[in-house]
Amino acid sequence: MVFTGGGIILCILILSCLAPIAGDPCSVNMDERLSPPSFKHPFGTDQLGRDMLSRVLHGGRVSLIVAITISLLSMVVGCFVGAVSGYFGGVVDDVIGRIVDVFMSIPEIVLNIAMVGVFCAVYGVSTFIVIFAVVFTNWVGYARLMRGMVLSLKEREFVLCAKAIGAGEWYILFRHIIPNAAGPLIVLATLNIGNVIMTIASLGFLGLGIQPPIPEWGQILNSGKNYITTAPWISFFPGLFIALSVLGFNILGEGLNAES
Amino acid sequence: MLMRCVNVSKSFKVGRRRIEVLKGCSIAVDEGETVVLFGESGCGKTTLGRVLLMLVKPDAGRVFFKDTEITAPTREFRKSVQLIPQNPDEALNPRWRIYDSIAEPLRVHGLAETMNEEFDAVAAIAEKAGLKEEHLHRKPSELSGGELQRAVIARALILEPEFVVCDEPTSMLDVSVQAAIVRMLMDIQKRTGVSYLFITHDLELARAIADRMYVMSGGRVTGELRKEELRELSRESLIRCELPRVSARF
Amino acid sequence: MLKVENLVVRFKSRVGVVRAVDGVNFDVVSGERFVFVGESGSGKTVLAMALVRLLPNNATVTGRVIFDGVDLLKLSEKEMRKVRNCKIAYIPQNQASLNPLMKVGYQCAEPLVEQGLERGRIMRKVSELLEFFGIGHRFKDYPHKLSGGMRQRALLVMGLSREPEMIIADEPTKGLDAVKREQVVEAFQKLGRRTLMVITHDLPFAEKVADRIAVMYCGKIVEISPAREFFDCPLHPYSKGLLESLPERGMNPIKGFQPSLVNLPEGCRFRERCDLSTARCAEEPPLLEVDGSLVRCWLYADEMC
Amino acid sequence: MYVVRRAVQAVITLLGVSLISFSLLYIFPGDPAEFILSIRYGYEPSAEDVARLREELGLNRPLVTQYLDWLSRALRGDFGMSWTEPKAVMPLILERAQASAELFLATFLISIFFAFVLGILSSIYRDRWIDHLTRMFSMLGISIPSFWLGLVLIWIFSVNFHLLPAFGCCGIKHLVLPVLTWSFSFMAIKTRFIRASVIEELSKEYIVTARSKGLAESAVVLRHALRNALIPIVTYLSMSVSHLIVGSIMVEVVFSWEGLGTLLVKSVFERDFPVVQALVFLSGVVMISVNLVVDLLYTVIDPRVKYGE
Repeated sequence: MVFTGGGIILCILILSCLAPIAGDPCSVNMDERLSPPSFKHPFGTDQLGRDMLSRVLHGGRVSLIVAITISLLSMVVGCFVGAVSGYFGGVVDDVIGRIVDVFMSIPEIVLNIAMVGVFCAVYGVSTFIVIFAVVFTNWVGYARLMRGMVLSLKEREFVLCAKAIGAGEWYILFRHIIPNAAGPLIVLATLNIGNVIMTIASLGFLGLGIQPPIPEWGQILNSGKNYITTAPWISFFPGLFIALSVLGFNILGEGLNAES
Repeated sequence: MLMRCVNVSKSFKVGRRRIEVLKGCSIAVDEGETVVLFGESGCGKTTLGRVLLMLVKPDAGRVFFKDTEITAPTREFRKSVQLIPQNPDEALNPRWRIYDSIAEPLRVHGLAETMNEEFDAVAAIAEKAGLKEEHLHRKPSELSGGELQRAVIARALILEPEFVVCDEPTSMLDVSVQAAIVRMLMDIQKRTGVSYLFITHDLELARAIADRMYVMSGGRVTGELRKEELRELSRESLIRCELPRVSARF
Repeated sequence: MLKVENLVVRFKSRVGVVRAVDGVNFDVVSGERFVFVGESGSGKTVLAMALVRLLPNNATVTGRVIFDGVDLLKLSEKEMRKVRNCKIAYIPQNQASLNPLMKVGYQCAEPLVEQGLERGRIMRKVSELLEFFGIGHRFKDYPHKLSGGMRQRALLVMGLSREPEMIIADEPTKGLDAVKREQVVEAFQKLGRRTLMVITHDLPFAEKVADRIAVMYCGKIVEISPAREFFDCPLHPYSKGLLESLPERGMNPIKGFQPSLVNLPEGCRFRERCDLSTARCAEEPPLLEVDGSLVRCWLYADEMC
Repeated sequence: MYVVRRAVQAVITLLGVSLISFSLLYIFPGDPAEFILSIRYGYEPSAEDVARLREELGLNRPLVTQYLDWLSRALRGDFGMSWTEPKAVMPLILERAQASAELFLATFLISIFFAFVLGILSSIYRDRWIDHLTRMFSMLGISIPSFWLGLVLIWIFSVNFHLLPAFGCCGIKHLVLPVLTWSFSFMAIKTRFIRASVIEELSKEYIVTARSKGLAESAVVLRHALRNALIPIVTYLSMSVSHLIVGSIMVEVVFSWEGLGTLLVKSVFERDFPVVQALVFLSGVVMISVNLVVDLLYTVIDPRVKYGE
């Protein structure tokens, strides 16, 4: 399973790296608008005559880079908060616990939509806002996992032994506890990247994600929605790529989970 | 007296209730002695052991090590007292090689200057604990319970402590392994003069190794028996909960 | 009553095929208390579960397990369920073996419900049995409120309630301290003359319960002796070593480590740890009969000639 | 006691949610009054107008007073007036709620039913063809974006075969495609979780006990394993209300279903922020109450909960 999932992701990564070969995703050619897949345009063209292959591959770059950035940022924030909360316990844990509860109680995408909407109304549209909004809700999963791991790990006898030896709190946290939480963390991160790709695409599809002219899968799908009767290929290919990359990360995550 | 505690009390919060685990316990261990702390499960003997090591802070009462009161554990104190916990599967970091786990105390206290020095120290103590060199390079999951407990003991003894709390170190092990481990602990005691506080619920084992024995029940130390007195007790009266009555004389 | 012939249990694992039980032969006579003694890794629990066919799917069992003239290994799953329900009660290791969401009394009654008995009779019978073992007041409690000793007794009631022809109890004293162990011993002594097979690592417990003792080492039976003889004068060097490592018998350890099941020594499996081993031990010793006992050791071969 | 403690926690969480919903509108830089007017008029408002509106909305008061005022009104279901339509926010939401509820209920019931059936079958026949099939199916379900699946289904059933209506609301025929789309992904996640939970329980020791009693495998799975597995499953289902809400937004947008999801997206685009604020707050309220009810249910289902941790 690890190989299947990794293989799918690798293929999409390579294809995305090769995107420039497929040409400029933004060059408009009104003579060839809405032309079906052909030898010249394997994925067809959109309503402005732009080559869909190039747009989809460039979209892959954007989606993957943004998703990985978001996932890493969330991981850093979430792990720190979760580890501190679990290890030191007491009032700190209570406060953080309530904050996590609050975030768990608002469906992520609702808050994402609202935040992107409000911030864009003030600052105008930017990719940075999308990243910020998604990280704002996404760190919670990492924090919960980390807190749970730390809570169970710190009761283990090897931590007690380390204390008996005279090791310090931060030493124990960084040398004993966090490395032992790494396995589940990697699994979560893999699955999370898949989820984030989906979230970004969803936002894009609603018109609230990364904005044109930067090509992004969800946003391309959205623009193809109105041509579903005449040019279904515009929506078909970006959707296929979203599904494939999310599938890749899910299979990889499940495989890693089974291994550990 | 090497180690002693006076009137130690401790309660834990479990859910909303507070449970008094220790209700004013006093025990003492002399140099080179093996003192057994005997009691049923749940009587507070593990907690008392941890209080002596200052791994659990008592609510009331005082702990003395070599006649100085210990309020906050110093590095010196941590070097001189050690713990051998109950479950060998849990006592070693599963991601570390056995070698690293045994060397950890040296590293924490910065006692080995060079890699060679460290290796020599680890190899020496591992040999005393009955481990072969091949064991050192494996992970805990690849060793049996008895081998793991030897590694745990090696780690506890590498700093040459003066006082070790053995918290049921053999209760998870088979009898033949138990015999080997206990023999080894006794041999090391003969050579180094370390003192043990040996926590157990097995009376036969207690009888076999104790210089002195404290009996605990319901968070209190209910009696103290000398070696000779222990021998005289019949096996039946030992098992039949008659100990508290026997020890009521004290 | 129960006759086991050449029973072999293999597990497929990452390191290769492990023979957890390797050619075991024994029989249990009706009304007897037969106790298997062995340390962890000797294959005794696997053996017990193999008899009632409760092992997971990655185990393959060969040989014959003849109970009342029927080979249990050849029965269909449905017939085997009937055997488990009415004839052989397997009592698993304690602690986590009770369903946490079901009241103790109901769990004990479940096999009877399966037998299709009438409700009032079931209730009477189960409460009588619980009463008999001193936990009658726990009928309506959930398992987490019971102590380890009580749970073990509840499991015993569960086994007894269906009035089986034979009981197989797996490690009944595991994880219990001295006092609770004593309660379990009492419970077993109350059983009367039922056919009983007990698996344990606890020698003092075995001494109190057993009529006959079988010692297992690394998947093989090394000795089968009447209990009194075994504790007075064990035959196999491993049995001797095991008894001598008890605290009350001098606590002299057996040298060396138990070999891993993946690469066992050729011939006698105890050879490398044995003080009395000779060149002959490189060959697998047969199970020899000596004064009503069976022992797998070359030391006794000469006496026969 | 457990009940009281849990209820207090829920109230604290609710306060947190209200704080976030409130800040959405009031903590960003700039003047809300100016913002409202510029939306309303479409051009730069005059200073007097802004001042008048500030007075009217109470924006001159300290932030804490404003928050408490907003909260007390929100708890009574009063979220103020919409900025774009001459209506109060609450009726606007209620108008749409029924359409969403229809879709929601149909999907929830269908997918839970199939998720249980498939999850249990898959755990009983582990590593057999039905398990492989179920796992493959659920893996696809969680990976395929529902909005894309919706478009594909529209293309197949509406554009090519003209079997079913693609857009619009109400009536069984209109329900088919959205429910199908939405159930597919929702069911997939649940099936995986149910399968995993039952398998986890099947590996526990008390299952050996149950088998040793001579129970049939179906009794072992249903009476023993499933009953214990229900505890994590019910928790998961209560948490997954958020999955449902997410799905509802995407599916409603694809099929132009006049429900709350489309309302949220429309309001964001029209910058009708009181509506957005109300929807965020209400979705939080729904989640908190569902979780609270489920946690309280545990005191009935799970005998261990009552007696502390």
